[in-house]
Amino acid sequence: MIHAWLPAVLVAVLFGLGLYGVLARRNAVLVLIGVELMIAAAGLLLVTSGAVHPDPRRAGLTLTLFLITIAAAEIAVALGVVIAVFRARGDVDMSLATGETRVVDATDPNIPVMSQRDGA
Amino acid sequence: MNLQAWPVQPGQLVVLVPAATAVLMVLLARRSNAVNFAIAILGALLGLGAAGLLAAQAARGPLPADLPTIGALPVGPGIAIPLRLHIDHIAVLVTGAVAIVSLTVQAFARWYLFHDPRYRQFAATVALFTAAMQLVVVSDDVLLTLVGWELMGWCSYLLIGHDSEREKARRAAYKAFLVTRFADAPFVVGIAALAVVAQTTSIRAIVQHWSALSGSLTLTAALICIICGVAGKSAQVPFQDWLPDAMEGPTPASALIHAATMVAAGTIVLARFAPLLAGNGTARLVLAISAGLSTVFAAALAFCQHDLKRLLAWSTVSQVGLMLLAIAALRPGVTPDLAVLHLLSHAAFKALLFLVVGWLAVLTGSTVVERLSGAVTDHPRTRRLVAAGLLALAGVPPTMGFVSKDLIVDEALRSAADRDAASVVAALALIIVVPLTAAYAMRAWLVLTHRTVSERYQELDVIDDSRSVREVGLAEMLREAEPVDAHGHALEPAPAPDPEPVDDSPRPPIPTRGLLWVLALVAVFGGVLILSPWLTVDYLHPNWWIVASALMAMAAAAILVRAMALRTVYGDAAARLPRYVRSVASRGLDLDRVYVALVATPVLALARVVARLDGAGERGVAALPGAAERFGRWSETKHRRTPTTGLVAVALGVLVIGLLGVTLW
Amino acid sequence: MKVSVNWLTLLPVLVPALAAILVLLVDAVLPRRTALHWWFAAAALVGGMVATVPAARAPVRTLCGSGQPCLYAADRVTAALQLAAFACSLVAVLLAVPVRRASRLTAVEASAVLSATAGAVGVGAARDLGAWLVLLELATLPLVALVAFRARRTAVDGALSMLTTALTSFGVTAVGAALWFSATGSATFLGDAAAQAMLDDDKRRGVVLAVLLLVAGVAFKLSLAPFHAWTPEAFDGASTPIGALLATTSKIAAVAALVVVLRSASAISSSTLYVLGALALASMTLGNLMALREQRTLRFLAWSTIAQAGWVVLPLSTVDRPGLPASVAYLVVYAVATLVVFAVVTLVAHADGRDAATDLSAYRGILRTRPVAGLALALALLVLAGLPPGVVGLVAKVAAIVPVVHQHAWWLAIGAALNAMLGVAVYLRWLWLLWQPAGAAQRDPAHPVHRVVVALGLLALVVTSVLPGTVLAFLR
Amino acid sequence: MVAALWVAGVLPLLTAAVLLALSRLPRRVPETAVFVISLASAAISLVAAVLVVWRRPSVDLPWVPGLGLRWQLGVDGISGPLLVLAAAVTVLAVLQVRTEPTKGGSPALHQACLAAVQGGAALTFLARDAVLFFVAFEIVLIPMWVLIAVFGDRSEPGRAKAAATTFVLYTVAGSTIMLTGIVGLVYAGGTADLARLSGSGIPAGQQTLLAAVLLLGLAVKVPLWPLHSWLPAAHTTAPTSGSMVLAAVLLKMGTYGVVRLVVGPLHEGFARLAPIVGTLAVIGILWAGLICLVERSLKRVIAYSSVAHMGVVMLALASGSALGLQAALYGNLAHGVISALLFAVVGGLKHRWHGDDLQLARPGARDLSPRLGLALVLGLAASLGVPALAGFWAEFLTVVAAWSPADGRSVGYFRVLAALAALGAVLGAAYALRVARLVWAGSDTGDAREPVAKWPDLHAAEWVVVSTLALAVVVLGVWPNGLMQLAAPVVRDLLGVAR
Repeated sequence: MIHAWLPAVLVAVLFGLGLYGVLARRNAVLVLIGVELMIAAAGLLLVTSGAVHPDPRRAGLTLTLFLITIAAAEIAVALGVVIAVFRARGDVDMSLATGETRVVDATDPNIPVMSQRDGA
Repeated sequence: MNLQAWPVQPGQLVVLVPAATAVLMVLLARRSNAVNFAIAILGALLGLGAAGLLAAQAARGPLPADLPTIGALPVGPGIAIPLRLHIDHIAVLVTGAVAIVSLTVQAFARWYLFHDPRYRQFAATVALFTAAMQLVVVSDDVLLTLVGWELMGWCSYLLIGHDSEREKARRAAYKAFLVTRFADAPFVVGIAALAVVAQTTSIRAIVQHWSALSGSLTLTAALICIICGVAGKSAQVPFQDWLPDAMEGPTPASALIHAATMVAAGTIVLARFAPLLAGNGTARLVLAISAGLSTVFAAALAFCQHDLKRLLAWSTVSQVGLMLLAIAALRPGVTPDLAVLHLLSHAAFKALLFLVVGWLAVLTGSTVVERLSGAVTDHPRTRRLVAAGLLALAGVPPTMGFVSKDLIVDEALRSAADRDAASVVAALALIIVVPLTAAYAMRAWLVLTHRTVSERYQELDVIDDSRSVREVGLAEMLREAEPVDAHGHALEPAPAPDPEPVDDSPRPPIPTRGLLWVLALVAVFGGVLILSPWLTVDYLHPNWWIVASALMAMAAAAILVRAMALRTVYGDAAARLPRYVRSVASRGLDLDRVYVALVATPVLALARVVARLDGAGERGVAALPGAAERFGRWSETKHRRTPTTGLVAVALGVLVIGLLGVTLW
Repeated sequence: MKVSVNWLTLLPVLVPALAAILVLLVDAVLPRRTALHWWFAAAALVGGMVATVPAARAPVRTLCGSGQPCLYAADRVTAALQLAAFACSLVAVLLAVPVRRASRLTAVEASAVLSATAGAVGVGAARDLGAWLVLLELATLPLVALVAFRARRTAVDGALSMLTTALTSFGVTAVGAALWFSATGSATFLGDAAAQAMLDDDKRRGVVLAVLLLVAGVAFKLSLAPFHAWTPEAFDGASTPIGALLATTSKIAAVAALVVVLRSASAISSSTLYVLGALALASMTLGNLMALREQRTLRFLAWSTIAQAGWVVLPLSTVDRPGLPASVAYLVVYAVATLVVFAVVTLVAHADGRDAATDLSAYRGILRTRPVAGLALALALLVLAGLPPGVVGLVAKVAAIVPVVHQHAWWLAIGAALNAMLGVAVYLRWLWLLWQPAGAAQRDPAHPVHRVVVALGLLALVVTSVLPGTVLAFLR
Repeated sequence: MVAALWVAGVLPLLTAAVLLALSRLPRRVPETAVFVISLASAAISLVAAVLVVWRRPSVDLPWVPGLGLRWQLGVDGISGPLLVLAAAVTVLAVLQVRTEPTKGGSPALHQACLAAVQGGAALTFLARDAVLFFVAFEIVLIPMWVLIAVFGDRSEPGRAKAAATTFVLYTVAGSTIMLTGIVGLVYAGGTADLARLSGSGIPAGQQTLLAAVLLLGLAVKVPLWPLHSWLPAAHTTAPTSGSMVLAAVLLKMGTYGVVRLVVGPLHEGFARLAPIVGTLAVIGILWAGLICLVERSLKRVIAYSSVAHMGVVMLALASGSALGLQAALYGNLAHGVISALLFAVVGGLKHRWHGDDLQLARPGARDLSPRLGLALVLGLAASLGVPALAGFWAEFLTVVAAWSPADGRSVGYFRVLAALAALGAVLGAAYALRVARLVWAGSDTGDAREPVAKWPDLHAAEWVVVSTLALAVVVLGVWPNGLMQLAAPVVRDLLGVAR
């Protein structure tokens, strides 16, 4: 892989960015974007390797397509879940523990109390 | 009667019969005392019969030397445990003595413990005790010896603790067992060491094997270990202190323990190992020092005892010391028959003395000097028995005590002349102890036969009455008063002289007294045994100088004691000694406290420390679930249940795994 | 390039997949027939099981290119996993039948279950990187949806947690797959590509890293520590039948995927695989310790799952040959026992209300109030703890330890032994409650389907405990 | 005869299952029926055990082919007596349950647990397959746990459960470690057959490792100091029948395992570890003996005395000679009978006293209930090694064996151990007599005794239990040859092959 160092660096940077995004973001949608970055890194690596390993079945490219498809399906499910979450609790903050609700304004009586457990 | 053809030989019977008696009594324990007594006495008689058969067998010809018991233990290569019996002439004599003493004790106990609710247990224990002692006597296997040895320890525990309502009895029993058991630890190690090298537990084989290695250090150590155990059982220095305390047991038990069984067992065991001892000066020296110290020390203490039963106890220590000295002074090639002879004589007179003192104690209610003072005078039936016993104890010719003791002294001095260290020690001790023995025997006699002070005052009263004039008032004269004589004494026809006072004080039934008389006769005339071919004793060449000087010393001691006893309240010569000396001596020089301070307290302290450590360990183990739970709780706080923490963990995991994988490779 | 296709061989994957579509179609035609969908799903799963039978008898393969190795291969071990996946899904479906829910979602749920099963069944047989990835995700994503469908507050929280972890793991898996491809030059798990690459110093690290990233990705599904954090949330959130699915079918899929990777990577030295051992120990320890204090039933089960996953992976940490079957054996036993526990929980939850089932103390005295369910629960817990009378659990633990000891990995063995102790402590906690005197609460009769499932589960546990060979037959 | 084998091993387990099912029935099953069933089962399996020991049938069936796990059952001179002991003690324990009203659960459950324990123990002793041995080894745990936790002493809430759980956890940890050892042993030896394992020449280094792992695991069950701390709590809280079974059956399994798995197959490895084992054993003897001198709870004293006695057994094993092995086997069995007797008696006392604190002054048992007193004092005497009772032979032979250890062991060191063990016997006497002094003779100091209400003396079933055990103690003490002859060929095989 003598000629592939540049893509390799790019892959590492992308993966790192994705991981960072996953870790640093509290909004679920942004986390999803982080995951997409990681998958993109994988795709890039596949494409690069596909170019390096000539293969009658074009495995690298095929796999990249696979990845993109899966990613799309994932995002579909994920957005569905995120919407469900938003419906259920009004935000998609990932730093809230199970059953916990963000306190927007402590003096607002309309907002449910913190740490309210879901009964079921 | 062809004894050889019997399926069970008399040699086995002497052990089996008492053991079976004990078992029967335990099984029938719910039956009445009378039934129990019948079994006990029958068993004891049968036991005596078995011993008699043995003697008959021995008299007729060669003994069946080697008898099986439960068969050899199949414990594999390297060591043989044949578990066989060996009967020699010593065994024949001692089994007889044990059987007689046991019979007497059983008979006496029925009278002595007539109202005791635990009589049945007592009788059963005595039977078991007898069996154990007989086993030690006839055993040819260290393991069997140990069986009898430990069993006696256990029975002594039961007997001493018979009156277990009393804290003192409980303590005495506990102490007796523990002290002897403590001494048994080296004993066990010692016989193990001997048996391991000889690759067998047969005593004769062991002796044979080790005789070739007489100088070996292992042998010396093993013998010293055995001596240690013997010192424990026989209450020799430094283990002597349990024995006087053991007087908490009923008197028949004391008679059994002291006379023919437990304390004498040490002599038998050492006699078995005598060939090894004879060749080993170091071990003999240790034995001589222990026994010599014991015999002198105990005799001195015996003199000071306030309680006559304890006097007898200390005298036992002293007398057993004598027997052991006889073994310590053995020269190679000489049999230990002298020690056995003294064992026999001691068995007779000590059993007699204990039982008679027990009898007197029943009459007077106690065994302290104050109560017993003059008891023999009051109860003349006991007079001759006491006299026979004490004479034999003191070793006055021609009693058996004299014969055996004098021969020991003779032998020891002869050996000492050869500059044998152990014999020198033994001889020194013997020289001191002979007059001391006479002294305490004399003291006991004087106390017992003392005419008590009250009797003297009574006599004085009679004399005074004749002179005193009674005041008679007028009023009395006017009333219908009794006619009086000129002195004012009642004018009565002289009262008919009192009928000869009938001694209706309690006394053992006639057969029992008969047995006591048998013991007394043996104590007095048993000396003739030296003529028997069964004992190889050199009695033909006594050193008359020694005999004479010993007698002189004894006489001097007796006279001194008589002088001391003059004008004392209870006829007690020891009263002349300073009070604190007597009180300390009565407490056995307070060695008990030393034991407690040196052994019991540290061990208990250690035990507490260990218990605390163990408790901490157990609590630690028990706390582990709690700790795990705490960890779980702590860890729960780290699991914030948020998706983010989960992701952080995932990321960390990926990184760590990646690093590990790449580096580990 | 011509690829031969034997559709019969592919049936185990095709049946549930097609059934998943069919359910949706049927729903479109006959809407709101809740029970029908579930029964249909059950029938499809039974059909899938039947289709698996040939593979269980003899190894089958298909999708073979000319001169190329086959891309679909199932041997006895794979078939066992497939059968187990079907069975677990079937039980989960049966458990779900009586549960009341929004009827509009039933078809989707049934479809999701079927597709997740299809993924779980397929992933073990896939030898091709792409198919492997697709099927793995197929086994995962429907489950996330299923958790979310309950639409309660805890459920969506659990779903969110699971979703983000799943996605991240997928990212990691994707990168791992890419690395695998770039290092070995092969897009399949076949042949000796990995072994070849190991010979090359340059590629060796790539291969090792690829395998480890793949493992890490799958470890999420197995909920091995430290990829476990979603598990309690998801279990607590999901409805109990779905929880059963998460705890069993999903795990089976993960192990199947792992087996595929590790088989092809057997050239990797054992020391690298010890990473798996470390993961196993960490999971066991963490799971057990956390379960020790957990009071909520479903979270307890989640932690128990985490701990058990450690045991599942333990034999895999050796490159020893019996490692794979032992792991599968343990997994199967675990799945049976866990299903029984979930069945009992579902039974209680359905009869007495979910609140009555989600606290451990609710099971006080169940041995008296519901003897059959109580006995089943007790036996299942004992199997999980690995103590007789749950002999089969014990035998499975033996099987799991055997390869470890054969590798002389004593530290692993001792660690596992200590964890066996911890595990016993965990399950005894619950077991203890079963003996306690019960509260006076009114007990409603359980649904007949639940009762039948529980009774069958008890029967299965008893039979397998008496004859553990029946479950562990493929160990040879 | 093969049927007898199955009856001895499996019938109790089936009985346990039936009783368990009965206890779950909605209608209460009459207590007498439960009793009759369990007694019949125990008695039948006892008869079967005797038959098995007499005729020596054997069975070999595959069970889990994947693991090579087989139903390989049979007995020899070592396991036979233990098998009979387990069955006999269970019969007595079943009787014992009848005398003490069951608290905490149904009698059916109680009896089921006893039966299951017996079944597990019987299988342990019958197993000729190392892995089957392990499986059987584990069977007893849960029933014992239930016995202690459910039927245990309720005086302190939570204590019974804690003790039971500690017991199970300790034992599970030990046995799982043992499992790793067994697996390693089977792998190294190439066979799981216990009889053939001892002939498989495993290299010395590996032997040491395997022996260490196995001993570590088995030491918990034996128990060997310092892994004994589960024992006192378990014994103290267990019901009387549980204590009896625990002492007479469960503890035997540990030493049996050591003999079977370590002493036989790993001769050289064991020789290398013997000094450590011996040291721990002797520390255990002294340690437990010291604790017994100050311990307040009577049941705990008896429990600790078990630790001391097992220390003696382990020391004998460590010596490695045929004599040592015989002594250990005999001691093992003797301890089983003696401690069962003591626990039966002490359980009765505790029941009558409503507690077992030794510090409280109490009138002597010998007067109040003579039979109980006799049994107690007999048990204590046997425990301290009075001759003609079961405990004596092992104690003395152990000292002899330790004095002359087998080849490969440091003679000097073992002699020190032997001497210390002899000293330990003194401690044994001290604590046994301490108990005798306080309990048997009575600890009240008042000479003028208040008339105390008599306790009920031993009656009916209780008396049968106690007198049977007492008889066994005496018979074992008077006639040790029988058992030793039974074991002798096996001992020679175990040691001879490896030599």
